[in-house]
Amino acid sequence: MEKEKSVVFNEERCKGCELCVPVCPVNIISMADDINSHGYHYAQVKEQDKCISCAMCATMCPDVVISVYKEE
Amino acid sequence: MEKEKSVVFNEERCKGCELCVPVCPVNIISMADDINSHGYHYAQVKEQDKCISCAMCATMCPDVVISVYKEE
Amino acid sequence: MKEVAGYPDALTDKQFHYCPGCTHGIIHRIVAEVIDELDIREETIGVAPVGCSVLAYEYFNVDMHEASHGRAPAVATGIKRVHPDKFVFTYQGDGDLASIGTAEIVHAANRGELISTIFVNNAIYGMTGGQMAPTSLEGQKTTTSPFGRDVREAGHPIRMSEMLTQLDGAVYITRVSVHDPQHIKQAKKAIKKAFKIQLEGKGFALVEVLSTCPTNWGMKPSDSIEWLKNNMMETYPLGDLKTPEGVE
Amino acid sequence: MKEVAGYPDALTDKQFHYCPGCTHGIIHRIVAEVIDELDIREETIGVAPVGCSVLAYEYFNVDMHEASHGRAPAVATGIKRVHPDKFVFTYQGDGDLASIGTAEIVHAANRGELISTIFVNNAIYGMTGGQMAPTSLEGQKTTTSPFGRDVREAGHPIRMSEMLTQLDGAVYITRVSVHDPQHIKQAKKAIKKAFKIQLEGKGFALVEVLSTCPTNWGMKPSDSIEWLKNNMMETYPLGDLKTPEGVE
Amino acid sequence: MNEEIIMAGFGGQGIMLMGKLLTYAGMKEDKEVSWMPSYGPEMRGGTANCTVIISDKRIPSPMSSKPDSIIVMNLPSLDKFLPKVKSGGTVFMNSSLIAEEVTRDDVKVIKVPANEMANEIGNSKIANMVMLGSFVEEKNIVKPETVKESLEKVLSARNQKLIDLNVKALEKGKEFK
Amino acid sequence: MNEEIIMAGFGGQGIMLMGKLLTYAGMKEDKEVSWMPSYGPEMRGGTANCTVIISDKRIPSPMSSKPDSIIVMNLPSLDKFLPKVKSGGTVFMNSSLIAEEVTRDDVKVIKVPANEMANEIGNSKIANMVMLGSFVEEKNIVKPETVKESLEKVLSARNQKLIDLNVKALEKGKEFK
Amino acid sequence: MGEKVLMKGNEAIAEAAIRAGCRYFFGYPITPQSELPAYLARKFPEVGGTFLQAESEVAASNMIYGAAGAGARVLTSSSSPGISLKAEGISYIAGAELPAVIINIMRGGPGLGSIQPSQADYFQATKGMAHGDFSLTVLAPSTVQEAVDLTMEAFEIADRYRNPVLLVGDGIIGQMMEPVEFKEAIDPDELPKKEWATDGAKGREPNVINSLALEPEDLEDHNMKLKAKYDKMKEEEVRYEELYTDDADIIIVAYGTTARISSRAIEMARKEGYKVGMIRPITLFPFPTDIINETADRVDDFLAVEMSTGQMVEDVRLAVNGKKPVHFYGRTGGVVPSPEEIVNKIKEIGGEK
Amino acid sequence: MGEKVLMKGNEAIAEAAIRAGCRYFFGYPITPQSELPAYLARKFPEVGGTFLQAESEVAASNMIYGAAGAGARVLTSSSSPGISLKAEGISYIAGAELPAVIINIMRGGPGLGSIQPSQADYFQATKGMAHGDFSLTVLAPSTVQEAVDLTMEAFEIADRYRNPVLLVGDGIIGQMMEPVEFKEAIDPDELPKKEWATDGAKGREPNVINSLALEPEDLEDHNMKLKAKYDKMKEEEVRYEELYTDDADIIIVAYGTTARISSRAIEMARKEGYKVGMIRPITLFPFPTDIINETADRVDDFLAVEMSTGQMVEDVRLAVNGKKPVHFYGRTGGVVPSPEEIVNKIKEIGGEK
Ligand SMILES: Cc1ncc(C[n+]2csc(CCOP(=O)(O)OP(=O)(O)O)c2C)c(N)n1
Ligand SMILES: Cc1ncc(C[n+]2csc(CCOP(=O)(O)OP(=O)(O)O)c2C)c(N)n1
Ligand code: SF4
Ligand code: SF4
Ligand code: SF4
Ligand code: SF4
Ligand code: SF4
Ligand code: SF4
Ligand SMILES: [Mg+2]
Ligand SMILES: [Mg+2]
Repeated sequence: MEKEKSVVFNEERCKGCELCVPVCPVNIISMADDINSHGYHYAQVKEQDKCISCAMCATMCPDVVISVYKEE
Repeated sequence: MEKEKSVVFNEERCKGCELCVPVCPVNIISMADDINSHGYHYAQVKEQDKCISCAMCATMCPDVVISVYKEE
Repeated sequence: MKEVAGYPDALTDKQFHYCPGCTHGIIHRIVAEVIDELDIREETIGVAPVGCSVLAYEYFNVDMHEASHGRAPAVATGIKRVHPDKFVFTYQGDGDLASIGTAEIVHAANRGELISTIFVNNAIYGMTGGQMAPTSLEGQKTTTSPFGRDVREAGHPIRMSEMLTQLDGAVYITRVSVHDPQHIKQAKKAIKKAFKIQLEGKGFALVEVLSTCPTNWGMKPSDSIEWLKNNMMETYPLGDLKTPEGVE
Repeated sequence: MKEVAGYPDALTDKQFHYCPGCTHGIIHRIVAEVIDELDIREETIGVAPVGCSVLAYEYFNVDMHEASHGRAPAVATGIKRVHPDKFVFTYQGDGDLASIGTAEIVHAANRGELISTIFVNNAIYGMTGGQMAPTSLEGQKTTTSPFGRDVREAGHPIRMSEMLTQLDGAVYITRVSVHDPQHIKQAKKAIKKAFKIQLEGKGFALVEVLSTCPTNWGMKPSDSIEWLKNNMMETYPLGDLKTPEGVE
Repeated sequence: MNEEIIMAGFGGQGIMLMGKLLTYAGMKEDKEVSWMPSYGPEMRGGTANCTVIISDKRIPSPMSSKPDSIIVMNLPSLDKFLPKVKSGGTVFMNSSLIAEEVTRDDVKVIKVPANEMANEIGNSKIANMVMLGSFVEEKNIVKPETVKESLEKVLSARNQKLIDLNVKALEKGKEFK
Repeated sequence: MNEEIIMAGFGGQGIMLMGKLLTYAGMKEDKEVSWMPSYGPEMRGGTANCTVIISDKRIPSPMSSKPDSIIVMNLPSLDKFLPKVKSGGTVFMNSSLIAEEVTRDDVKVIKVPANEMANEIGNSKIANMVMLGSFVEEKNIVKPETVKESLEKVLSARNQKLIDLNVKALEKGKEFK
Repeated sequence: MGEKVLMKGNEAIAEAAIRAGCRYFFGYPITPQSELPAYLARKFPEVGGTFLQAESEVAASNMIYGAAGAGARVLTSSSSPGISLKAEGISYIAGAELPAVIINIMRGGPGLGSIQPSQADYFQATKGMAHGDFSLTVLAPSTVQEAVDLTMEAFEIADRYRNPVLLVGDGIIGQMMEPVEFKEAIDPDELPKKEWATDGAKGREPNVINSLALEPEDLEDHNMKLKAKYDKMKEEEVRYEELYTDDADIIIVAYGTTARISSRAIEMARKEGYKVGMIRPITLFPFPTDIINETADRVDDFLAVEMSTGQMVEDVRLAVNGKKPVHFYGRTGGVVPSPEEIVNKIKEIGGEK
Repeated sequence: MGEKVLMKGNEAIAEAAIRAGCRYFFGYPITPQSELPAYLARKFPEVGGTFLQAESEVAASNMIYGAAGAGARVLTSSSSPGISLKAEGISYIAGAELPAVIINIMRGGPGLGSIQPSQADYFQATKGMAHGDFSLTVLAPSTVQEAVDLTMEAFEIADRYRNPVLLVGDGIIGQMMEPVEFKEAIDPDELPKKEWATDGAKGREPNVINSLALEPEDLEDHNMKLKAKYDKMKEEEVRYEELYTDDADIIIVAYGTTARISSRAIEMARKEGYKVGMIRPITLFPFPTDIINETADRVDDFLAVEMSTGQMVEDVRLAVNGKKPVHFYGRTGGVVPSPEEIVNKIKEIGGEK
């Protein structure tokens, strides 16, 4: 995969539950002001470079929204 | 009650299971050669005087056949 | 002369239909004696579901409710909730309580339903002609385990009483037997204790009584007594499994 | 870049219908991950009864059988007996497994049925709108216990897993939670162990997973996580309740 | 030919077996046959009975409201089934256990002291075969030979060793007709 | 008079309450009324809707296949219910969440920026009341006063303290007709 | 009659049960009837009632069996699959001749089906509920007000005949809100004592609640006694409503929700010149056979409208007995027929006007 | 066809199932069908079959649901109260369109009733077995030989239509011994593979066994698909036997045991000059409606004979559709009618001769 980002959120699947937010050790997940087509404020990471690819967020997410990638 | 006998068998209720026989400490219970109207060889005590009114037989009998009496 | 053993008031004078030597009759009698001793005959409602003891309503001289197979604890719950001041007991076989009626007994026990259960475990379905029960012993031959109970296919004999001890609402669970006069006396004591627990509002109580089925075990009554002693008591050890503090 | 967390093969790409923050989704994902890791997707038959996870057949990318409410263990038994070489699991809620399906889970466990059960305990009936479950906590308010669960009327919260440990056929019974990433990883490990026990033919295994129901608990997802941690774990302590010798 | 027989007695008197044996023999002789037990082990104890029909034609019902014969092994059975016997029919009764006399005069009565005969042969359990022997001899519906040949099929594996004894009892029964 | 209204939106937008309030007001004014929700909490998430009918005559069916009005709070609801509206009917739409234009020209469209207005009043949860205020004003089926008086009956005990806020929102809605 | 209140059908039924003097409810959750138990759970404490959530429908069914035997007015409610699980218990209740009230808020089937409105449990309700010869009294309200009135009556009928009474509705009746007024409440303590009930054999012979009869002749006698009861119901309990039957050429037979929708269709069809009337069975058992049979002498056609693939239509055919054609229009699986569809069917039957 | 053997009905059915390639049995004990499971428990080991005594009828019903979904030929058997408990599961099996064979050796009801012969589960079998729009194929043998043949066919029909098949008998059919011959045994391994079954999604899309449809329209489509299947059965699977229908004035309609007894009654009545014939339904669903309706043009009267208070008679009435009077004679509660009683009824209908 040639992803630039190390953490990718599938916005349309996100239900805005915010469970991913507190588990991020570097505190980079926030909720968007916009809503997706289901009416949810979705989660997002703006500072991708801070992500340490720990996958805590993906582990916690109940809706399989998040993919996490790591340098090999 | 003015019973003469100290142990009374209701012959018609007896099913001839013989469970009372071995529990009698003085070994006085035997099975009749005759059958009752249900076709069972019923239990009987011939030597009433040997009965010690311990009620073991009555305790064991599954068909509430036996009444036991004791001098007061 | 004083009567030292006789016919309890809490039994009608109808002759039992049980097979010769079947210990259902003993259990009936001691339940009736306890009812007499506690003087609750006119306060008692008995619930008997289907099983060899289906005709219990003809024998117990108390108000009786014939339940469907396995559901006596539910029926008894309905009755007890309507008459919380009355005494309610169920009289259930092992097929009834340990198989089809599993959910009902578990939940009555868990709710701490104020009822008392006499659980007659004869390791077989008596009434229907000798099928395997969940309580049948390993290797036991029955019409539906003709080559002996294979625990890999049918599981091990289920110890319901042990299982029920895990439930908070069950306060007294004990296992007794009726294979000789001494044990019959103990069994009666246990039943009395269980009944008192209900009368004192303490919770759900169950007395498991090991019992014989000469007919379907294919044995003479005396051999059944031996078989119970030598085989059943190993899988189902006697004794109190759970007791409330301060009872008796 | 290597994917370190992504979308399991054993899930279809259909979006879950679960409420925001409902941990059913987490449990689905880790079950799917274990299936992937054991490489049994094409050997697996899943059984989901009625409950919020009724649509599990749309999510798990394996053969699925929709069971009636409470009867998944019976359905799974039917399947497993036909395909003893396939992997069969059930995914059941607490209303399903601990209430209506009590008899079926007890007897599947007792038979040592070679199936694995994921038991999602959220202390409530999620799907039907928040009624009391037998697992609801003391004092918990639900639509059918509007003044809080009164243990004198409704009994104490039932600990099914503890009860099932009493059965010989149940070889692995454990309780886990999914309230944070660490526990989720442990939960996944437990599920893997349970699945392996089936694959190795050892017996029946059950993993109870404490789960949330933000909607019917009437809480935000994050508060539900806290409530689980602070209240449920006390009544339902985590840890292995029964393990077979020599597994892992 | 259409013969309907009801056999009855205490549980344990081998009523069912006696019926099966006769039915089997009928089948062996290429007749239409049926055997119908009173059933219901849901209730223990008491009496047992079965109905055997042997006919040249398709058998409409395996039950008989007016049997041609009854074989009764005890008193309750006589009381129960005597009123049903067809006028002109036959009553085979076990006189070892039934002291009473038959109250109808439009039926033929054959008294067989079956228990005594069985004890004589040495096994009280085969009173049923004594009765059946009498029936077969009297009624001539199936050949005694066929009945004997059928024993092997009808007795359980465990009881195969008793074939000879059974044959003896059947023979004994012949004396009563 | 027979007015059939479908109200629809996301779960959580207070659709059911809005419907009940209107129905209650109708009843208070001695009209025949019915309220029918889309039901099925067996399935979580997604959208919610209800049908309100207010009439002078006995109401045959509480469902409406051709509503006179719809009140739609989000895009999926507009998409779903727009085709059903009677020709000449009215569409009340929450323009805060629906940017799209209505594609039919045989219906009257009233756009209410309900979320914005609600936020303005200070509580995003009362967008529903803004919509209802607009509906009541435009349609004139029940008196605005009756709607306000009904609030007390329809709001749960917990929400009684919010009556004033709700009244404000209803007032606000009047501006959009 | 009190003040008018706006209530959901499910809640209104629950309130009606309380007013009928019912103080015992045993049930198991299922959509779309959940508001009914929830209401009782909230309200029973005020009147000293007992609400118990059973472990299953099977258990609930047997709990009401016990409570009814103990002499109480008792209620259970469920929806289609749950009713199927209650079947064995209901057979026992009927067999033991106990009064009890059962609610079925029907949903689409078979199997899990859906939770949407349905009338596809008609056969189950009126004929084959379970094994053996027995019938329930079956009531089918079409408005919330009627649901309330019939619920109160259900308890009376149950006591009068010592027979379980089934009230059937669907998600529309259960979920909709309509204004209702309640009759005065009955005090359960003032109901006549049930002499046959199990409440302890104090100074009397023991009472036995039972459905077993070992002797076939005894059981047949019992069956004939039950049948006599059902025959009496056929004489005395048939309830129905007529609409425009005087001048109708076509008679719609429909109950519950479909009757309401049909009444709209009738208005529409009449505007187009079709003389359509309706007979609305209120009791499904006993079924209004006689009135339908009599009406058959006057009209040209019958049309049964149901939310099923055709169940009640058989009872209509049995009633009409070949006198006139009986047509059928049904939607099923949770689909509710629209008045327009019914009008189309009427046109198909009545020809162009 | 092999050698003639003398067998009990229950055991013969079990043997027939084995020969039909059935290798899975899940059931729960109940009289009077116990010899059936007992036979399988003894014989299955020889053919590698699986016999499992379930914890209850509810569980048994769901085990066959699972096994049928997994692609197996599977059997369960019970008697009346047990069938009531299986109702919910049967609705699921029908809803999920799975083949399975169910035996009901009926006994007297309602409730616990008795264990004596009965036909009082007719309504349950043919109409209201459980919630929702569905039908079972229902077969009713009247001899042990026919029980054997129909059992083998039951598995074929079940597979052909993907529908549960119910075979009904009573204690007489189950308990009696008659000579039977068996058809050649089918090797289950040579049966066509069921592509829809759950056996692991190896190299294919996952299979799903299901009866849920969230959208009413989808569920309605599914219901219509089921209905089309039932309609096809009505075209292709109706089975019945005629006896003296050519010259009959009175036609008895009876199935199973009562048909046998009726055939004796017919012989007796004919001797007295009453021209009586019989139509014996072999399939109760689909019911032989057409032949009865046609016959109604030629004869004067119909007489339904049942061991119930009158259930099948409704289907006879529906078939006759008012053309001729339909009479009923029934015994119930375990009482078996005698030929003499039926003759009396015939005389009552036919008048003095
Ligand atoms: C629903 C239902 N299933 C099955 C039966 C048949 N049946 C009657 S009693 C019984 C079990 C009897 O065994 P148990 O409970 O152990 O009592 P026992 O006769 O051994 O005392 C069964 C299976 C029934 N009456 N009802
Ligand atoms: C026989 C039957 N009874 C009741 C229902 C209704 N019902 C569906 S799911 C459910 C319980 C859901 O609770 P749980 O099993 O805890 O699962 P959750 O939704 O909480 O995950 C109930 C009662 C049903 N579908 N079938
Ligand atoms: S992978 Fe770790 S660091 Fe990156 S966003 Fe997720 S939780 Fe934060
Ligand atoms: S946990 Fe998942 S669903 Fe929840 S907010 Fe984060 S990304 Fe969205
Ligand atoms: S009372 Fe005791 S001594 Fe007397 S007969 Fe009985 S057992 Fe024997
Ligand atoms: S124990 Fe009772 S029934 Fe048995 S032989 Fe003795 S007296 Fe008779
Ligand atoms: S069958 Fe067994 S349990 Fe039943 S009465 Fe006979 S001996 Fe007792
Ligand atoms: S209702 Fe509860 S369990 Fe069900 S999806 Fe929503 S949060 Fe999850
Ligand atoms: Mg037993
Ligand atoms: Mg739950």
